[in-house]
Amino acid sequence: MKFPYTEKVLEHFKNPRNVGKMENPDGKGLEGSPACGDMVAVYLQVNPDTQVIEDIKFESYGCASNIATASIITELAKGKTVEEAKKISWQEATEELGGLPPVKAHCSVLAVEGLRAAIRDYEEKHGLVSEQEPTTVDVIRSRLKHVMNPMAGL
Amino acid sequence: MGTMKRIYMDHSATTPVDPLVVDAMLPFFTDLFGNASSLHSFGSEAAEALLRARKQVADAIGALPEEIIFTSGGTESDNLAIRGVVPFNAGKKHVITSVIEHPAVLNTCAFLESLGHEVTYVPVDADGVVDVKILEKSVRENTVLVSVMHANNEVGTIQPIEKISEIAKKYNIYFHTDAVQSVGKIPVNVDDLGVDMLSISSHKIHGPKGVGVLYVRKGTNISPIVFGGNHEMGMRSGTENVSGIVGFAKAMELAAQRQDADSIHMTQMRDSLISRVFDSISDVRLNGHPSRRLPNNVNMSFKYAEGESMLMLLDMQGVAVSTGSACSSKSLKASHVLSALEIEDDFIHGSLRISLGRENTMDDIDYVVGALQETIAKLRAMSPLADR
Amino acid sequence: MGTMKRIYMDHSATTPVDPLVVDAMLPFFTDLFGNASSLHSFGSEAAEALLRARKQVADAIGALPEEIIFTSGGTESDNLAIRGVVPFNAGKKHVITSVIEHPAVLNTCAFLESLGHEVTYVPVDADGVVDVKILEKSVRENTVLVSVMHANNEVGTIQPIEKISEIAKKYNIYFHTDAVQSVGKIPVNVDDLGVDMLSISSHKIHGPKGVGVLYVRKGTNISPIVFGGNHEMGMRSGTENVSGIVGFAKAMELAAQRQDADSIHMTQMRDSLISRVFDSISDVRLNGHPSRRLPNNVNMSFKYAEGESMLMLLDMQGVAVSTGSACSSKSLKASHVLSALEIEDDFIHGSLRISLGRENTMDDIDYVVGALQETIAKLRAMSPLADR
Ligand SMILES: Cc1ncc(COP(=O)(O)O)c(C=O)c1O
Ligand SMILES: Cc1ncc(COP(=O)(O)O)c(C=O)c1O
Ligand code: FES
Ligand code: FES
Repeated sequence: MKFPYTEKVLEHFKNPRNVGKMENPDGKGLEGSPACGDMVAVYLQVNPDTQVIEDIKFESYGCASNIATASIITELAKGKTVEEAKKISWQEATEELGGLPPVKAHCSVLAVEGLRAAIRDYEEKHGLVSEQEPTTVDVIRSRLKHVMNPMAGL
Repeated sequence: MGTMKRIYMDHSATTPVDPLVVDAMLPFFTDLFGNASSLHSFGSEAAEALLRARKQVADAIGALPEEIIFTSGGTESDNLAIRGVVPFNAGKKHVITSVIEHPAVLNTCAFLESLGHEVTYVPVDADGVVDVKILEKSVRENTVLVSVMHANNEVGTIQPIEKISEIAKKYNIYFHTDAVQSVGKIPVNVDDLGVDMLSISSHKIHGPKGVGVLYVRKGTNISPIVFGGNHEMGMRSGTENVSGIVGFAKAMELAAQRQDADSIHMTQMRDSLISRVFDSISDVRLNGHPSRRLPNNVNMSFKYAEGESMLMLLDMQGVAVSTGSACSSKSLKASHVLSALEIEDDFIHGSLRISLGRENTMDDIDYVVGALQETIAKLRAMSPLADR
Repeated sequence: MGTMKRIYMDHSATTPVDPLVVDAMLPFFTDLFGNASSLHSFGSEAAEALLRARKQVADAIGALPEEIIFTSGGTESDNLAIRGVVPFNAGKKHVITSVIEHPAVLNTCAFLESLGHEVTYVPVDADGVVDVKILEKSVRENTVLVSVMHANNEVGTIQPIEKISEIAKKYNIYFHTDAVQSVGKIPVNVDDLGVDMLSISSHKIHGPKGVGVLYVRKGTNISPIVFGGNHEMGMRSGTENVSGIVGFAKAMELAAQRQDADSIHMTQMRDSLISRVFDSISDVRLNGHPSRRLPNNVNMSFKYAEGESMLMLLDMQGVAVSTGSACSSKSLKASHVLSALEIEDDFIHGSLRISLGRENTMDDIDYVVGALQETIAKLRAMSPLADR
């Protein structure tokens, strides 16, 4: 297999960690990338006393590097406090995977955005911050409308 | 990978060279290596081989040898057809093409626009068929060329070339078709199609890469786009790629000989693949025309599964296909063809093109159907959108 | 012809492909046949081969891989260098070249003139060396490009590229050189030469036909001349000819490795041939520079013997050479290079170019000297002009 991806990206793509839905999550985020039109969902279970993320799951409707970055993000976030998890950057996730092709940088941005959306949802639900308009599938889709464009193909 | 099964089903991208073609080429590397322009016997051997090749190609499409211009591939042929005709027919500045042409045509047209020429891009219907009525309405006083492909490389839709040719004749406009994908799969005869120019690429028909042809009907007012020693009757300079041309001509001969049998074989595999996928996988759609499509083209979209991810999981199972969806590691844009077909959002992200070749078998189809089921199940299991 | 000896001494026209090159190419026809743009593993195998080839070629001329644009040959490379730069550097409409360039450069310049650009053709001296003083005087405010070949294909004269490069730098003009004939025979390093662009053709260095390269120094403002899928960093569209490029890269590697030894070997053969012909045949002259010439080039003129006749008699003795004289069956014009050298009338009709290759031997030289003596004697015996 010789995709322009590192072994670690391929490994996480093939065997994604913490994948799936969560029943009654403490926080849930759905994000879409305006660059490509992909989506990622992140679910959190947070210990209310310690603010530690005890369980985390993700779902992805996206490319291989999106699946891989989402997978690595869940590994990075698990066991961290919410405050610590907020600081996880896309650069950190990318580095952890041994790098991504330049055109794929936004995939890890998307994964980080997904995590942050879930944390924000947790904070909103628990009165830690004030509520914003929820990001729904439709909102994301309308944001993504203009992404489709010509010029590729063999 | 070790001994993993490897099944190549991306024949619209390129094809393995037929061993008979390799055999035909080999003598021209080390023994019959002369320059066809040289006067000595090494040169005449090469020149004779070129002559034979020109005749082979001409015969395969019902043309005359002197109507065959060898080029470096389909892309150059398309460039030559368009840029060799348009700027050199004084005052006629307007070109008609379609929105689903290959980039070799679209980007050449875009270049012409940058020089001040005008281009109309005719739309297609939901199945990818060019709208002939709009095409006819687009004709202007100063229209010099219509360029519409014979069959589309992504969704396999076969265009109504004969009808377009009638329109071109009626208004006295040159008509070029890009037949890169159709040769070897459906009949390609320049008189039956009624075209003035026709592009073919060797590597799509089990010939070597880097060779192609532009058929140019006698009497067409065309000028070269590469300048030099005036090879190819002055229409394409550069020492002729003798081994490549000989291999290409052999591939054309084989394509013509085998087209009937290949077409039946591919149609069977195609239809079996489509019906088995539709029977066993939900939320799938076929892109392109249900019947007016190339015998070797299957283009399907799956809800809740993204193109690159599908492609990679299939590759890990040894199956090579392509996607027109966004999120490839080379480009983030969805294919202009799929976009033109106005496929619903849910489907546009999950397209796969499976293009069959003469060496594929029904066993391969079995394997690929299984691999697809596994792939789609796995991806849907992790999608936030799939209803489970 | 049966078992007749066949000696090929027309290596400036083309060369046999090295068996090592054929071996390098073969896997890319049937096994590693993928399209380098495809995402699956067949595609990546091809993409990796291209990457390696790009590095091999870059290393051989002291360039960076990203400065290497693969083309369909020397002709296309010359076209790209000139037409990719001149019309796209706004306002700068003037080009300087020499009168002895290859038609790939001269006819491209003629095309630019037809578009309204201005071209100065710098003359050469009696030995075929470009007049650097006139070249410098030709520089104008709006000069955008100088294109002067590294070594001439007919008379083998090596041009003062370093001096021309200084002038180009001084006036901030792009400098392109056609190095099609020099690679493998004399050192070709883009920094030592000080060029911005450099053309190479595979089939002149024991690689396959139909492949070439244009080196383009980083930062050069160049645009493509073939439009399509944006291969080669957008500079040259068309599915990459992977097998051809791999073979070419191997040939470049071999050329670089063997250049010192080949050059010594060819120089010995060349000088022996020249001195033995001058010792044994009267009324002969050497065309081109006596010392600043390619190690493999012998260009001589014989009084009272016509070019095509010599060539054909030699061919009948199994010796393949070429002529720049008129009366060939392809063209009746004497070569523009010989004409530019102002060779006396008596000599211009009887030119022969003997271009050596690495596989030629001193035994071949023996044979050719004998064949030449016989040929000239036979033709002079029937000439009305020869004094007997
Ligand atoms: C329809 C069509 N036209 C043109 C081309 C370009 O041909 P080539 O790859 O030989 O440059 C292709 C394939 O890439 C194609 O599918
Ligand atoms: C000096 C020179 N430039 C350019 C070319 C053209 O190269 P190609 O034959 O690859 O088109 C040749 C040979 O034909 C040549 O000798
Ligand atoms: S998330 Fe869309 S390209 Fe990766
Ligand atoms: S006499 Fe025949 S071409 Fe010169």
